[in-house]
Amino acid sequence: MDIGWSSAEEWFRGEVRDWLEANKPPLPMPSGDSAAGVGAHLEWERRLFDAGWAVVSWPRAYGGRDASLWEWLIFEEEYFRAGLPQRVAQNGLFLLAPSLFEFGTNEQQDRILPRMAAVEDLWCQGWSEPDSGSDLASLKSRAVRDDAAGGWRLTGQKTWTTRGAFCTHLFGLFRSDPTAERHRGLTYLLVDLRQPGVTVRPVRKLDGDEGFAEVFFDDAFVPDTDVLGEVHQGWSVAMATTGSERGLTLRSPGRFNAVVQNLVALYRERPDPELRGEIADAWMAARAYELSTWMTVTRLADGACPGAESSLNKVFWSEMDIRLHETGLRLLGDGAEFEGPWMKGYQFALAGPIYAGTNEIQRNIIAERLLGLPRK
Amino acid sequence: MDIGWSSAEEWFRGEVRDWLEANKPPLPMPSGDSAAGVGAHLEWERRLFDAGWAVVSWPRAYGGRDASLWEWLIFEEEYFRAGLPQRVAQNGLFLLAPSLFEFGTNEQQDRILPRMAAVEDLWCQGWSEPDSGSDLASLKSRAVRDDAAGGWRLTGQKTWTTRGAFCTHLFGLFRSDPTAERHRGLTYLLVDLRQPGVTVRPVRKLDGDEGFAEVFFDDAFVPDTDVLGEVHQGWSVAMATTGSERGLTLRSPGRFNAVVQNLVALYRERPDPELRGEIADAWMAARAYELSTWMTVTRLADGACPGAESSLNKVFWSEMDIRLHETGLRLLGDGAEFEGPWMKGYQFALAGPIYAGTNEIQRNIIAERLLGLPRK
Amino acid sequence: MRFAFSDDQLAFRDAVRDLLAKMAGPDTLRALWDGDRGRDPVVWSHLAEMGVLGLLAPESAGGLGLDEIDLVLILEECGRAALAGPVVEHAAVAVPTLAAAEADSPLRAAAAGDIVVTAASGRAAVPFGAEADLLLIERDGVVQAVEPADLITGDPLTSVDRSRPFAEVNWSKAIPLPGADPALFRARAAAATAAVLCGLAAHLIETTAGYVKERRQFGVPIGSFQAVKHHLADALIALEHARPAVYYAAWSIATGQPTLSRDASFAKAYANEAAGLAARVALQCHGAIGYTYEHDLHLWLKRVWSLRLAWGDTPHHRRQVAAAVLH
Amino acid sequence: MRFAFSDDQLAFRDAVRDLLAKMAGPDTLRALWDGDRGRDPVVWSHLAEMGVLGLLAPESAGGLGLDEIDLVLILEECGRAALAGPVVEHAAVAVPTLAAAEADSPLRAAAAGDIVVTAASGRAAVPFGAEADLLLIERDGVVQAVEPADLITGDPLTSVDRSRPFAEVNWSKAIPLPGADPALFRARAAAATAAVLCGLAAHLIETTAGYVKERRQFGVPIGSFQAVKHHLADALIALEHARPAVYYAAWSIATGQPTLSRDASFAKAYANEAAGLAARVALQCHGAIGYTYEHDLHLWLKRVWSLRLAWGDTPHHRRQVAAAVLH
Repeated sequence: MDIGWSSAEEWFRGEVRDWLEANKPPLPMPSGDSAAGVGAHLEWERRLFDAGWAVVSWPRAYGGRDASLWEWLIFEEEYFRAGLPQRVAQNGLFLLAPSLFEFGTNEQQDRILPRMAAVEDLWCQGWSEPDSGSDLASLKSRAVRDDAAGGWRLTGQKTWTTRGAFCTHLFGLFRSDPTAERHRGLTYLLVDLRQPGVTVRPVRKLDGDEGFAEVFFDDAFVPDTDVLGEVHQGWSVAMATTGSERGLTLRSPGRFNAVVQNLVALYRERPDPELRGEIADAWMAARAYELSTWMTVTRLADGACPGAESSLNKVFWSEMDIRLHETGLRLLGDGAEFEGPWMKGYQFALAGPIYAGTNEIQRNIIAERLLGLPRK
Repeated sequence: MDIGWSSAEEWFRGEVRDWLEANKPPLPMPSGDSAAGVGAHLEWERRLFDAGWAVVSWPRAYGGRDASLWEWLIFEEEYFRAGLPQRVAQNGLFLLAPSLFEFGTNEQQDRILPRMAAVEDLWCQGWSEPDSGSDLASLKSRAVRDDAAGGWRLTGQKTWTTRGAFCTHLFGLFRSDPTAERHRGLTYLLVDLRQPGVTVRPVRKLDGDEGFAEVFFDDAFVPDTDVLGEVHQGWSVAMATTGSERGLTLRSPGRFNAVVQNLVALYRERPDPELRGEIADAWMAARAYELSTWMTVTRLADGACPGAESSLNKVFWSEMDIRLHETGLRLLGDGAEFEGPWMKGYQFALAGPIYAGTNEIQRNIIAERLLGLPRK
Repeated sequence: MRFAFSDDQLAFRDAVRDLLAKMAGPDTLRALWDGDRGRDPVVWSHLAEMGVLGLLAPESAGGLGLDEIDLVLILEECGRAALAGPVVEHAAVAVPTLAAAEADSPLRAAAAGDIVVTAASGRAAVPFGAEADLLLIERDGVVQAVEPADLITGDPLTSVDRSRPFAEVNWSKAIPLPGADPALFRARAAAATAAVLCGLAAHLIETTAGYVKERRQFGVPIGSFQAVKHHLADALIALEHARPAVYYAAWSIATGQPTLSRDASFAKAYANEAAGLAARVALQCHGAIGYTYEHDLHLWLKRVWSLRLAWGDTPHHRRQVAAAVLH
Repeated sequence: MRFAFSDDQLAFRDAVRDLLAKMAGPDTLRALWDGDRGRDPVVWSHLAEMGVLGLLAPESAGGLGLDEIDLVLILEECGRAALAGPVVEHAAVAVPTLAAAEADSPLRAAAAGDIVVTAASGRAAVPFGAEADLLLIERDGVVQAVEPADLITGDPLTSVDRSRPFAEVNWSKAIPLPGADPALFRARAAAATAAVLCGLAAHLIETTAGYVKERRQFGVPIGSFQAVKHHLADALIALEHARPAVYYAAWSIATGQPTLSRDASFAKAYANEAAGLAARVALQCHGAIGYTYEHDLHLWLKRVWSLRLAWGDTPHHRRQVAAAVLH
């Protein structure tokens, strides 16, 4: 056990902090989930890329810095401490990119990753369908072989596609073998949304922003070069990705530390002795999440794979996020209902126990895979 | 809506209060679940009977006062307000007696009820078996027809029989038709435990008192006159009884009001501003339970039958009871672990979510019967 | 002792339920969301006709001369329908306050629905202020009347529930209303809002139960999963233990009990928590489908979030109860 | 940056686990429950031989010269086995306190296991007081030494955990121990007790998971019911987020961080709640079978109830954390 940052890591932190302080856009930014706001985010994230901060843990060839996972944590910590918003590119960066690094061909990596990092392409996730939410393996959107054209023809519908209305590309699962059932016979495809066979309909989220979309496929085309992994083996490729979403990468401890930092500031503005204990709870929860992440990163650095343990984290952070925002709302008292960052953040937090596998599904996974309880 | 007590009811309350004040035994009494303590309880409950307070809502012929349900509530309120303990006779009074009133023959009522009220006979409940807890319908103890003797021969085992070690009689379900499955082919039998074919082994509860028993039947005999309701129809008779256990009768609001009264007194002794809110929570919970009981009693007085609504009450009071005791323990601070009424009461409260149908089963009932959710 | 409603009271409730089902559906509510008003005049005039707005006014002032026990079930229906508009403020707070203050002329107008009155306590942000003809505001222990001309113009505060438009008050021209008891004013409002919250919770539980029976995943209705069952059971347990508190508070106010402030605080605290839990459970059981603006669910959720804060949040009312219990 | 244990540390933990599994099973514990002692001398001498008791003492004093990071996993094992005896007080608190106070002679004796030392803070009730050779007690910011002869005789206090006998101290003859930092004294104890609580929680979760796989109702193992799965999942989530706090507190004390008091309070608060939840879940999932004195479950439950209060309950440590965060 050797807790603490090396001088190289501290130097890295200083570099991140200084650059962000000098370059960050006026805050708060407009919502990145709204048509009106997304442009400012794209611009900001391109500036991050230009300075080499978009994807610090990626190879330099793709715009990264070959940073360690620890340095990535430091970057995230500083990024959110500076009050900066979550990235509109995040679903590509955190969900697709790990699968591309693991399953992609060199050609795919070279072609896709730099444009993703530069936010030239913006990727959305195409898992859910109207009848396939928690039960992802029941999905029905089809990919039909087109040998003549050398690719696949897509029909069907994806839904709850985060920021789909603003994206250029979608990664998703499609049923390529109509005779196979459940998680067999699915293929992981990379789809260009800018083609005639694709219709994207923006859908407003709970908070009114156009952060969701329905994506309709009517004879859309995906060339063979945009199949990720083996044909019909999409499930195992996707599971690597959902592992990332549930666990470490999507929700860095820095996000919650920043919320706690804001809570403490709010408490100082509006001290309420009855809520002191909730401030302690907030700090402890975010700290527990951070320390638990440090243990996970140590294991990953030792070569372990993230497993069902990520379900423990996912339930914890998603319920913590709601509690942190509830404390913020309580501190605001009867003014909490008016538009502001805490009510906005609360609504965002309420999605946590639903997406990336509902918390009910996560608890099943914990009980079955970590404690060995019987599935049926 | 006409809330408030009539002058007759107030007079009744005064009479109860005065008599209890003048006649109550030294408090606190030793545990009625212990071999050492049960004697004092039997003596006290006989004194209650002699003065006509044992079973106020029963007919005068059986030792009662023909009191209304409202008067019964008043009696309970005053009984617990005086610091008096739960009755060792309660399982007979509150679980068997309602079934006897509904399903018993006149001969059975005349023979059994007065002795039960006078605590000459002490009744325990024989539902659970080692392999049949939540899943009561799976029970295996058998009743075999003995035409020559005019009755039934019992073999098998009952367990977690509350105060079984001190009881003279057991009421329970036995499988009378070996070819029938689940809740069919069961008969409700009234068993004299003082016979050679019965062995009672005391089992200590969580708190160390001998409040449980295992009851073994090896060719024990029950005459036909001690079958309650129709042969093989025991399930429906028993369900009427478990309805009572879950709902109104076993847990009168007076019990929890008394706990809150003790909490307020403890708070005054050891005020802790951080725990003021918990005192409010305790008062509100007990009050909600009381008001909800008043609504139920009004419905019953109007002729309604207690239904699945009793599951709402059961979950509420059992979880409230734990919270009330947790607040008491918190007020005691680091002295809470030492022997005393709050730690004893906490351990007792922990049984609440388990017995009389676990709270998991109750929540299933609420969802399925009150909200119409599908069983499978 | 009798803790139940009369057949007449239940029949009046059913009539209001039918009216609101017909006249005040989600489309009406969405139209208000898209505008800057918080009240549909057609629905409002029907309520006036039925006597709801003047229910608490004496018959001599053109009201029904009924009491808070008659009103509580109707307020629950307003919650069930997520009815927009100052029904609590007008019918449950302002009308009896004007009656107590013997302000005959505005009382008659309010009872008939000819003027709209709103109400608030302790804060400058007043719901429906900009569309009211009269504002009654309790501040520092005094109930005061404010004319619409005395509102601060400029950027209005935007509630998360966009069907509850707020206005800000300029206190300088407020006129004290003699004869209005400020504690009773607050208790009326808290208890009435609690009734609305119970109705919101009931709608959320019922519609979610309906949804999970239909929605299938893994080849079965998701309502067959024990986790979903237990979420909904917990919400129903909370609601069914909040309702008695709300009904009792109505009785306590109607009969002028000395404990009416405590009883109203208890009702509001319990209704707040029951509705808050129902909102959480409803969203979780709907999943992503409920997390959209297109689905009607959010209209109810946001009303809950707004009304939980109106007339005292849970910490406030918990403190009031603690003070009463530990006096 | 590395937040994990070394192979040596894990191997030491495994050795202690094996020892306790062999020597300190429920029968040994029940024997203590039936008597008036809180420590089995045979198990205790094995711990001394393995070096556990003097782990924190320098090698020059006959100890192992290891640190709190080495000790924390061993304390977790003591919790897993519900080991009776003042391991926290002796090995985690008294030994390093005596070392800091340069009390060489008792330090050597304690490190070797020749004397038994117990410890307490702020209260006159001292666990294992009657069977200790020396008592270290923090009171009013001073660590003081008390001889067993200075205990109050008479009716001892009876803990719900009968394997934790308490004695009462007569303060008049206490002697201040110079060189002992009272804040560090308390932090050591809180963090070490937190480790024991994590071990208790781990045992409760594991044995309950084992039980629900075997116990059948309705024709299936009860562990296949989603309600049971989710109870146990919640307990595991709490435990796996308490453990990092406990390990960090050990590191913080071992390396003398300025935040060590805050870190220890955080660890104790989280371990208290994780163990409390595990106890509730374990009992509920065992049902009536677990609600008996014959079943071993209650031995673990009552240890949890006792240790949740030892060295500061959750409200206390929450206040400490709030003070540190809002300083």
